[in-house]
Amino acid sequence: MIINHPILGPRDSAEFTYMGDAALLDRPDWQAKDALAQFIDYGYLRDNPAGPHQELWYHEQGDRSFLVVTRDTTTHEISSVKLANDVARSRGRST
Amino acid sequence: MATDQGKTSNMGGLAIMAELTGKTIPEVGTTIFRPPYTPTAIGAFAGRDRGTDFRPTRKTPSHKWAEDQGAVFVEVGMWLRAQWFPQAGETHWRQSVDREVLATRKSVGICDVTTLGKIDVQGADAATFLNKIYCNAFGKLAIGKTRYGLMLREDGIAMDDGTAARLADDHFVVTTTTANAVSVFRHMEFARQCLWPDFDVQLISTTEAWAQYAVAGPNARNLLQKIVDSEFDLSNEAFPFMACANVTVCGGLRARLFRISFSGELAFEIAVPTRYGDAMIRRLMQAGEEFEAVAYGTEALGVMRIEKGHAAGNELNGTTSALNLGMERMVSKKKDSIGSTLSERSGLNTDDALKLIGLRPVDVKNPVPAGSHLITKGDPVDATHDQGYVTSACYSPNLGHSIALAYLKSGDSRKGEILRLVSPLTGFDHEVEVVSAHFIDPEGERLRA
Amino acid sequence: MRYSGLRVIKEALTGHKGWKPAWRDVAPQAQYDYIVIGGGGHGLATAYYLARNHGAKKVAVLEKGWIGGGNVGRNTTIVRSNYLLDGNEPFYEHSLKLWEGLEQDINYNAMISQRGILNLVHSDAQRDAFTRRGNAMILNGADADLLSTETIQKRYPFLNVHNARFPIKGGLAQHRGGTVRHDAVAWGYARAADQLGVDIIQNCEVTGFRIEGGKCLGVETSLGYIGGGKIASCVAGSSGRLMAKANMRLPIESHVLQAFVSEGLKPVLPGVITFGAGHFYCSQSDKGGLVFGGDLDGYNSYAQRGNLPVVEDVCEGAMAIFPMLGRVRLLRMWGGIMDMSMDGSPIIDRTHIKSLYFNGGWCYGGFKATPASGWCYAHLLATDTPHEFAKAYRFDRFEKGQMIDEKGVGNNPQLH
Amino acid sequence: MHNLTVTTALGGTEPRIDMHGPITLSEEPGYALASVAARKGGERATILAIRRLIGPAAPKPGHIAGDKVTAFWIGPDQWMLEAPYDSHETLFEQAAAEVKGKASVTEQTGGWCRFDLRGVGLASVLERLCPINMITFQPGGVTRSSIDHLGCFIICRALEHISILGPRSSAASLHHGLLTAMRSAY
Repeated sequence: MIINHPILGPRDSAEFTYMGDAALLDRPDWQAKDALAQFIDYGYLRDNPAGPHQELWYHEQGDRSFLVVTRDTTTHEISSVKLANDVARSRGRST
Repeated sequence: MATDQGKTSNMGGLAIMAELTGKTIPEVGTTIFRPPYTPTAIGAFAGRDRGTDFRPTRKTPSHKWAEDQGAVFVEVGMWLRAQWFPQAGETHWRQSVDREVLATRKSVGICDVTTLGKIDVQGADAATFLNKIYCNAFGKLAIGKTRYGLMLREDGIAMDDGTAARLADDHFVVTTTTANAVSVFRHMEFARQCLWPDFDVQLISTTEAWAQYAVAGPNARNLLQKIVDSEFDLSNEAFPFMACANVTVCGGLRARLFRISFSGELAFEIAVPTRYGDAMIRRLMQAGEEFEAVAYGTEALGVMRIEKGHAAGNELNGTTSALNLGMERMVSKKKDSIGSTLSERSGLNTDDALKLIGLRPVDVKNPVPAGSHLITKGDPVDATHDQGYVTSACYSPNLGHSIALAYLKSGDSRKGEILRLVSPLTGFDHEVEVVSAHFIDPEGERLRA
Repeated sequence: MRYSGLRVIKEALTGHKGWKPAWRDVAPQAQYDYIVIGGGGHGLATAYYLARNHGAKKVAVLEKGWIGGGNVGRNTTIVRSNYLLDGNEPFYEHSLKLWEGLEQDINYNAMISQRGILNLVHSDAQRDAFTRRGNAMILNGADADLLSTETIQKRYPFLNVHNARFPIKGGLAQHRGGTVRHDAVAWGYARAADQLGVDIIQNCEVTGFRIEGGKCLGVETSLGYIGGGKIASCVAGSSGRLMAKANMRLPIESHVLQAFVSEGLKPVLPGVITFGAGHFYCSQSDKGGLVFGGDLDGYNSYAQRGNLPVVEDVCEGAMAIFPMLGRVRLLRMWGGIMDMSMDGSPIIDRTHIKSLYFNGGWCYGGFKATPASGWCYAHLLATDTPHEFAKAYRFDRFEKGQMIDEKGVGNNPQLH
Repeated sequence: MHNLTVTTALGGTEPRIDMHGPITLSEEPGYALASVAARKGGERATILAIRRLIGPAAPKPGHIAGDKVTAFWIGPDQWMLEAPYDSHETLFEQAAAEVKGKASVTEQTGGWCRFDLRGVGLASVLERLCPINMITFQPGGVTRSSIDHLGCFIICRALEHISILGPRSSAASLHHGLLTAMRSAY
């Protein structure tokens, strides 16, 4: 697979480490009333779709960016690649 | 698919299918294609990464020096580390290790700890960030101080431990275990980029940038005073236990000094730029001659940390929590940190949870081998009655018998109990006593000396 | 028809005209007591033990494709019970015992070969961990044997013991482990279940569940609606896809694992060898091909094919430990989809939907579990209580914090 | 001044040089390195500081710039500075003084070993080592990739001069890999 890095262009997937479902960006609020239930859901339940999947890839042998890659799990075709940092900000992650 | 994995029989099969279905062979089509197209030698895929070049080897800057000393090396991940340093007349590894341990506890020993992971954490939010990464508090750590930190995975299980030294308000140096250096860095980058993208924090690995040596034993200060330039005061008042500082050594070389101890002795770790690592170990050994300083390897390091009751990789085995380690009070409830919420789940906090304890043999001639299981006296020896297992074991030359660290159900309330230690795999079955994991200097007087 | 030596001779003398299909080709009935979704090894074993152990009469197995076409035909055929943790070891040991008696039980030659499995040790720390594991195995009634380097060298003279990047310093052996002919397991269970009246319906894809008032009444299929008293999902590799039709999210990700087979060789490898430090394991099939594999590709996938970096990695591992393999030619590689669970251990449990049951999350350990999985799942379906050996395989272990994490890597399915 | 002896990454006191076919492989210990990572809000100031340090503008991703002191891009808002060791042993201090708290600076000299490949036909060597497109890899180009399982920076200083920076502890493995590729290519 080739991942089209938003900064560096097409790179061999062998340079990356897969880090799981991009839902891992949405870490729950520890002070929420149902924080424990939310963390269990966050930690363990996955959509696991057969089709487009948003997932995290870490460019470990490259620029150390985390990327949010949208990839079809039935064909391995990649339709979108973004910097995870930008995606996290756009989802309103702060402290 | 038979012996040819369909490479030749496929066509015949397709022809039969065509006949049976009344179609032509092209109409039937072919099966899903599986590579390689033509049989290909495994060696062609493996390429040049074969034999001892299968994976890279990592060597510390003191490697050549250790070879000169006749060190026996051990693989720790990709690293080669000196395991012990046999001296003339020593025919069994235990003789070398016992000597290294005794000499260190009696006077001073030097050990290469370069392989520990080092991560430079800088930025205005560096302390806030470490508060998220470690389960214990880091916000108020004073500049010039070092603190032990326990890192949990998000599922509440212990991930790694190490120290974080605060060199400035916005600058920490974090150490990780040798084995987890890469995964901890990855984990911290995930936290920085994905969880807290607005924190002002920058990370860079400096594992290889510094050669680091532990100098441990009652004469550690005396030895280092000959190395560290005289304007730096190493006295207990000026540089107490858990202090850290930028210093210079040998007449002006920049260095970092940490007063931390894995052995339980009065100990320091001194770090110099890697290119001076070889020169530094030689200089340390030279300065130590008057104290009969020894070089010690990973085996003696292990013996001393077991004697002191420090957890290491065998205890942080990926299934143990802060509670199992006896560190549950370190998990701060006053702040959010990775793993703190899920560590509260009931199954991780049962009354009979495994607790880290020490073991000593009832008959001091017996070993207490790692991998053995614990059974309550009188109970049948089977899985239902399994009470725990030994994680780390060694012969303690200071106590004159074997000792071990083990996880035991409700272990903290069973001190003094005599248990059966069994290893049917190796034909071992003896009695052991449950004791504190701190075999030597439980009050920590030596390391504060 | 019972298979026997006598039968083979008789058929040989009479032109092989008396053989019957191993199982009936039937159209689905309108209603069953039990519907097992998935005609793989686990599904067929479940149906067989439902009929055999619990006297179930109206049982259907619905298979989307054909029997033997899924993971049961794509694995590397290894059976063993060398697990460490309490939740796992009794289950896998039960499975190994069932393997030992399977051929007599189902009257089918599954070519069960207890040629032994050896996990290589490369360091003292690893030996300690394997000692703990071996002891846990023995305490659970399994067999384990710690081998010295010398013994290993004598038994496997072709191993690269001393000149390797990771020299071999011993190994943990389970002599009762070995290999089983995987397709024969599917065919044998299908035939045995069929003989007890189970309907095996191929080319029948489940397209939805009929759920009313929190209770599952039956399944929509490519062959129409089929009603069932109890509906049992058993579709390893497709669990996520199937259970999504019941709006369930699972503690599972689907990943691809590649496997490889070489050209046929004369016997060179007596047993199964695993080389953990190099992510490689290997055995030799009865046909002579070396069957081997390594790590997961490491990303979610439903495509039954992997990528080249892992191929290289596995071949490097092969040569690191068996330098002689360099000139052996690789014939084929393929990928299978693994239900990777969040702690690396399986789930056999009821769901929150009444009458809907779940069996999955076998990671890459599903084949060896086949008999016990069927045995325990059938028990759960018939009695509504978990089987003693599978009582840890519950959905709620994650919320309770009772993970069964053999590798100690946490909720990272790609690392299990 | 201290009188501690320096050892190179390969463990010698003199850098090692190997020649094979048209290619020369040399160990290059004579460079100091420092990483510079912009702090939040300090991105612009960091770019300007780097320009003051190296002369030309701070390089964009995939590039190196500068003459005596050079900088190459290593990640978003991060650069590595390099300069001759003899004149810039404490390059990190110089950089820290220049960025004035707007960036985090870390000494990296000991973290990396550097090997330089010189000669005609380097592409044949590199294509055996890593997935770089040697047609588009031109002077001034930098990429980070994996060589024999080691994360390395590959810097094209000129068509006939390429530097490879790898983890110092694995210098011997990297050196062996480079030499093997040279022998394989020529």
